[in-house]
Amino acid sequence: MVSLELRFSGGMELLFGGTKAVTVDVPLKAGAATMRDLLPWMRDHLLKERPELFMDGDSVRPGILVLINDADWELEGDLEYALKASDEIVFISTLHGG
Amino acid sequence: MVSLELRFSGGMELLFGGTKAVTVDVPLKAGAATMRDLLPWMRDHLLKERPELFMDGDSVRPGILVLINDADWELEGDLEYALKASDEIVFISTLHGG
Amino acid sequence: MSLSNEEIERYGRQMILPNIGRPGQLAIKQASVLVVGTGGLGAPVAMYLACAGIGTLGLVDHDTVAVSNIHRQVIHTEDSVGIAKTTSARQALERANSHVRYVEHNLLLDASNALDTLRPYDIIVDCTDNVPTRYLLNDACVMLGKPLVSGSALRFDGQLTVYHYHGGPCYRCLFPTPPPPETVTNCDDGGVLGPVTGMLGSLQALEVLKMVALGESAFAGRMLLADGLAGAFRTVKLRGRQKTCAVCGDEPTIKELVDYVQFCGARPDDKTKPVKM
Amino acid sequence: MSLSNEEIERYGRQMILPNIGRPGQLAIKQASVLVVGTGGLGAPVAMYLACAGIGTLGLVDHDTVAVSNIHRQVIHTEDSVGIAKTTSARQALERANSHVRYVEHNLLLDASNALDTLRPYDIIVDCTDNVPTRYLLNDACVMLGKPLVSGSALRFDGQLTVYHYHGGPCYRCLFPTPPPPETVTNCDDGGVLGPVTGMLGSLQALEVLKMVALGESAFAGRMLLADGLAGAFRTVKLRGRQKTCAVCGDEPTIKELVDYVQFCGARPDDKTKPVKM
Ligand SMILES: [Zn+2]
Ligand SMILES: [Zn+2]
Repeated sequence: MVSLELRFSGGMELLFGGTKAVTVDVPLKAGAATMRDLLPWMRDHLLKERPELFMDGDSVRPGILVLINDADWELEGDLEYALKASDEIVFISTLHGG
Repeated sequence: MVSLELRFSGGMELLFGGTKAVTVDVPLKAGAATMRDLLPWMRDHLLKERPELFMDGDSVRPGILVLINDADWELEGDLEYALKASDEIVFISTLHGG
Repeated sequence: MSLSNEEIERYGRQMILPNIGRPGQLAIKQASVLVVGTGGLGAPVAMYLACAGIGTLGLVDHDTVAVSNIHRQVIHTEDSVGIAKTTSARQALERANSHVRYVEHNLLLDASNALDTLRPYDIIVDCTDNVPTRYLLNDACVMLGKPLVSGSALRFDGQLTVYHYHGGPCYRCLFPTPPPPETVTNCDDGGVLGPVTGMLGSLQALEVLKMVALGESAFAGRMLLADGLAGAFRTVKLRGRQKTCAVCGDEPTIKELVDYVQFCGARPDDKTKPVKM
Repeated sequence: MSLSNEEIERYGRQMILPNIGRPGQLAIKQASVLVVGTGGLGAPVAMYLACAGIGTLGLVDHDTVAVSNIHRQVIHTEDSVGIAKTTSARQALERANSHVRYVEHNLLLDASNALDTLRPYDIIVDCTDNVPTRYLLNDACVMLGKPLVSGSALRFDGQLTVYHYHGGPCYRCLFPTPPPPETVTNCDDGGVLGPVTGMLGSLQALEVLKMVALGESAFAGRMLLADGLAGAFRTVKLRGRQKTCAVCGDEPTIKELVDYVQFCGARPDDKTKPVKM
């Protein structure tokens, strides 16, 4: 089990039943499991609708910014980032309006 | 020694030589020393000018808001708050302009 | 009260927000809001509230437009230099939205006129530039039972909170004693960038709309501290209402408005002084 | 270039800021900035930059003012409904500050005209409302070596960053592939509150002034995420410039502007559609 804080904003929360923040115990091994494992788990257990608007292949779909502890996940190894207890992971749909 | 992160804003930084943030090892005992001890130490060791614009009696002068770890220090016991390692303490001069 | 087709078209892009909708827009139309100060903060507050369709918008100022105001007080124009700020603001707002009822209060608020001026309004927005008027507005709002949406700005910095709302503290709960006058800097002396007042004023207008349409604010008992130079924002939790507060406490000692100039040792008159360069 | 006494009086309250001063004001006067989109974000950006004394302010829009714009696009007035937004904006700006040189670009930006339109300006401000134009502006800014101050807003939320500045990433470094069109919501369809665009636009103007006067921005390689409903602000660190980026990378594959409508599978035309209530 690894306990994570997941946050959704910019419209992403609409795919997760309106949830903006949730603390979850994910049945994955801390230090071993990675973002590559988390995404399909989220899709299967938390996502409420339209999985194609969340994932594309084994990553998030284009236009979603992922933050791990307030940094762009690209800086942390993106899919290969090994999850630690209490990590805060944010999924943001980028906005284009003005 | 207790290591603290001190921050100054809203003009308070002008009293501290322009410093907006500083991490300092204060020669006070963590868990025993309080804000009542910290203020005069700051006045004597960090303040660059005009101590009367920082302290009034044994507390800060009116118009300064003190935050301990992002909460109003009044919620934490103000002068009686016992300092812990890595506490972040913010001194803000309130603004009145518009 | 209802909404005309023209109003539905005009306000449609805010009415399609699920938490606004038609009920929210009707609440906005029924609301009356007093903007105290039509300067750097008051300009965006008044513009965004008027454009959003607030029913009655009061404007308080005692000053006239100076050319040195326009860099940040973007509601005023070159043509209005020398005329009353309330009149200049009202003319600009009427060009943008003629559906709103505007009320000019061209006066210097003091203990003799504040309660009567504030009484007809649901929400008071503090966009002033001096300490005595901030205490005056606070005490008058507590006495009248109204929330006070307070913004302030100086140099690159801004602060925002909502006083006396949903059990949160009032200004005196936080600051029972006024600051020494020599520690107080106004925008004319310390300087300020227009976009900093623009950001803070926009946020004040946003809180007013949320209070009117949703019955809530994110800043009752919380304060936003914005550092525009560093691009850093911090929201902090404030103390609750203080039982010992002289005006909103359990046994208030201040039951009528006092002499705020004497109380603060400072004058509320923020007249423009020449700049020393 | 120098400053007249009238300019010193007008801009005095920003010139007394120690990090602006006379050199900063001169830099502002010498700067030329292009605001792309004169809607919810462009309105405050243009107002605050004009009032601060930017030397040359270009305004791009292809649209005309609709009554449904005014709730958030506070630069436009009832009288200007039906006329070109660039003209409406220019008229409002001239009332506020006649010292600025304004240039109207009443056109829909595309691959054929973007480079020529952007070339004369130092800084480009993205206040647009659609994905194809955001990629177009990004690629044109990279090709011309100009920074892009990007803001966006929807519902209660806003995002801000500065692309292609001081070694930071460009839009394509972050988003090499455009989002599926069905995931993109514009303000006409999703709604937005005026003060949210006001806050974001003010912050865009602030970054432009800092870039011009101080040569720096707090948002190169950092992004502000603002949640206006919760009153929550978060500033996050972004990846650096990507060596593999198709436009700003070490071996760019995009060396001239492409067909952005086809690339994004979406149209840049954000014409107002009827609201479904
Ligand atoms: Zn109180
Ligand atoms: Zn790039």
